[in-house]
Amino acid sequence: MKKFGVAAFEDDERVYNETLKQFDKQTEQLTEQLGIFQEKLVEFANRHNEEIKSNPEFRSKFLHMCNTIGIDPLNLYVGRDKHLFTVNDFIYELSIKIIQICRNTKDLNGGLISFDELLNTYFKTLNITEGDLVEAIDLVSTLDGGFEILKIKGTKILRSVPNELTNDQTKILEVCSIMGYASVSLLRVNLKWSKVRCKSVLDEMVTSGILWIDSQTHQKEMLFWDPAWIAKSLSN
Amino acid sequence: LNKQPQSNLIIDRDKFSNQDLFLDEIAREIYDFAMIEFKDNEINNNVLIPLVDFYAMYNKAMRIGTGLISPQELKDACQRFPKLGLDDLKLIKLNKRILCLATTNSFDFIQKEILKILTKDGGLDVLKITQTLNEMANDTEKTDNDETVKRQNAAWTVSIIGEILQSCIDNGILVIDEQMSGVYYFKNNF
Amino acid sequence: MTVHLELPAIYQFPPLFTRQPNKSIRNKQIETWINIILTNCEQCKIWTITKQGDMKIIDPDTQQVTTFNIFHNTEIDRSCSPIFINEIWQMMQKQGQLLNRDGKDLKISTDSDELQTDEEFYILWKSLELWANEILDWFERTTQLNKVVTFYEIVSSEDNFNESFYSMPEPLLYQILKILVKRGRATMLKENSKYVAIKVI
Amino acid sequence: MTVHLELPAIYQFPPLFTRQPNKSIRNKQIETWINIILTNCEQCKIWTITKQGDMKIIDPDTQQVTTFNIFHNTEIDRSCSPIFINEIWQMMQKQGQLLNRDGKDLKISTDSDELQTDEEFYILWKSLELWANEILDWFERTTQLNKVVTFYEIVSSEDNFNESFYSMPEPLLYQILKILVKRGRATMLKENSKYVAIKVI
Repeated sequence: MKKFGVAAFEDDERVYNETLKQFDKQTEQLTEQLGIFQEKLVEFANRHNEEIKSNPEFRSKFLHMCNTIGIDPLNLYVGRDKHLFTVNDFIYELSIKIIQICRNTKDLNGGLISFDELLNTYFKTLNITEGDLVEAIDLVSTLDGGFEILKIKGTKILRSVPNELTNDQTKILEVCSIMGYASVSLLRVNLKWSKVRCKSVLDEMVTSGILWIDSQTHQKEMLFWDPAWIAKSLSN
Repeated sequence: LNKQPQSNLIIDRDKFSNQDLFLDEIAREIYDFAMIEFKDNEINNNVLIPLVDFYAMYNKAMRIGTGLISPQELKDACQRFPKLGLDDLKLIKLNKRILCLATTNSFDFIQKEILKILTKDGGLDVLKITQTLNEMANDTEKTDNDETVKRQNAAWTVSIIGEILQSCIDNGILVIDEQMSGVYYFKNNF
Repeated sequence: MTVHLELPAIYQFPPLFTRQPNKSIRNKQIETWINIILTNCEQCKIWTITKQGDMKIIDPDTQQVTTFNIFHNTEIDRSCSPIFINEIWQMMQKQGQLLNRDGKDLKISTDSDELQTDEEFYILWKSLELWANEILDWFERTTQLNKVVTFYEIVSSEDNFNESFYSMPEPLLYQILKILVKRGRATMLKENSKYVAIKVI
Repeated sequence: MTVHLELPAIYQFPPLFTRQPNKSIRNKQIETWINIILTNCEQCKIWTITKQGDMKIIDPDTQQVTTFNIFHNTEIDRSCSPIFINEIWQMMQKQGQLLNRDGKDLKISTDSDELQTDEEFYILWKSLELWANEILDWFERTTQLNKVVTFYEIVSSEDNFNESFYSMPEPLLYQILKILVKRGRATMLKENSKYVAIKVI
């Protein structure tokens, strides 16, 4: 557990523990109060949208307070037309959120995340459209950080790592988009590839963290799963 | 990263009638922010961060309430550094694909550090290399007498180290051992 | 599966049960497993888990006990291997989320295949320190300072039904209370050479 | 590993087995591989290698045969991918260090499936031209000019035990002798519609 200002109390462990305990207790109560407070603030922001907008000083303080107490700024937008600052703040905020999501999930999906997952898992309550995502990602891509939208069988995927997919890798993801997984025999039948080619591309995708292996099938053949399946299974 | 921004570093878009002046001002703010943010938690004050990550970091830490800036504004502002005499930071493109905010010699510096690590210990993956670099950074970290509470380390990220490793492969300094368990880096012996 | 477990979508993802060869994926995979275990144990107030992953779930209405193995998903017919399970235990122990019954370090060997089936761990969805604080707080809140209170009272008295530590196994409680003793806040009392009560000052 | 192979230190370097992405490094890497293969084949007088890299090593004392795959280092548990192995074959063929059994160009395609396990190549640690010269030299040195000499005699006669081409497979010899025919220095003789002997003039 994280320590709070340890040094000040180091000599007197008892005082420290006292404080810590007190702190935990307060934290618990505060969390509850904070929840209510957050709700009220969002309500307030929505109701007094125009007033907040028109007073820069107040707006600045207000938004800082929201940030400090952990209100997701995206919650402050009732819609694209109602915003607390410039017309574009909403889309900038969305861009930032997308960057953060991609960084947090990179080890799980190798830097590939489907629009489905973004919309259904992360932005479910926020009323964000595919168009919003495209707009935000276009903005992010001006920063030349390797962000790009791919299309796999008509589904949009956001790639947030600079390694471009090879044609073979893309074809495998297409196969995965149907079953959730690919395997050497599936690829041989569907793509008419040689065994060697199937195996080497699949292995390569495991190495780069794009596919997960499943060795417990009844066919005794290794399956290679696309983690995008997880979000997909939720929406089905 | 939810540090309280310093009051002299907040630039309110509304106070500027002119986009040009606004960009100059945020260029200074960005510069100060980056230098302060990385001052004593990167080895020898080296900064090297993808502009994408910096965009999220800067907006989150500094611009809440004063209007977020757009990616284009960030890029434009950074391009003004030379003009404004802000010479320690510049934009560089790593591997012709990742735009980064960097101090002048940071790239060479990290490359040298990585090479040192791999000369001593061949066959490490990017996680291990990043971890080793960050441990080294912590060891050399100055401990101010007044400031006994250590700051949260804005350490090297795996993604930036990965990019530098990629560049070391492109220029032939390093070679790889690619296994299902990951990619392991070695000093070139061929 | 019992009605009480709320498992995340990734629990139906077959590769979750195969030890991933890619190291960064595997780190994420282990982290996911730990989250699943802690969340479920906390929600269902499950204090112990066997080395194989068996958890006893008690239906709050009928008091019926169901045994559920977290590492075996019958729906998709996938299980974690003992070697992989050990890797998860090791990480949890390192992070202070798992405790041996005697409070000693686990001897988890990846070689030994003969898992002793009766071996059980305590699952700490809160750290020992945090538990100690909560219990200390209870002593103060309920004005039990300077009184001898039995372990049984603390975790089993109906008065404490709504306390977070209600139903905690006594040996685990003992490990937590030792922290208060160490802090100089408490002394423990023996009966038949076994600690059974505590006095917090 | 057999006692007869003297492998260089770089054979224990794991990246040797991964196809390097950097092209100039990869060229050096392939060069390293070719050196390893040629040196070992020459030292152990190994004339053929399978498409997978299997070489048969015959113990000179016991005549026992060991199969060794040059592309798989069991000590460090590393192997070359078939795609990379093909790249090595292609380079060797281009440099005249590898010959198909029928003397035709190899059809090495990364996409061709079902590697025929019996597919074997001749390894030419000396070029065909050089071999042709050495054999011509032998004809002159041993005053065998204008005599009919069987292929068998050339490569299997005990008199030739110390010649560099001793134990060379006859089909490979045939490919070499064709050069002498082409130069107008020899004619070949058939038996049962198969060439079996040569007369050098």
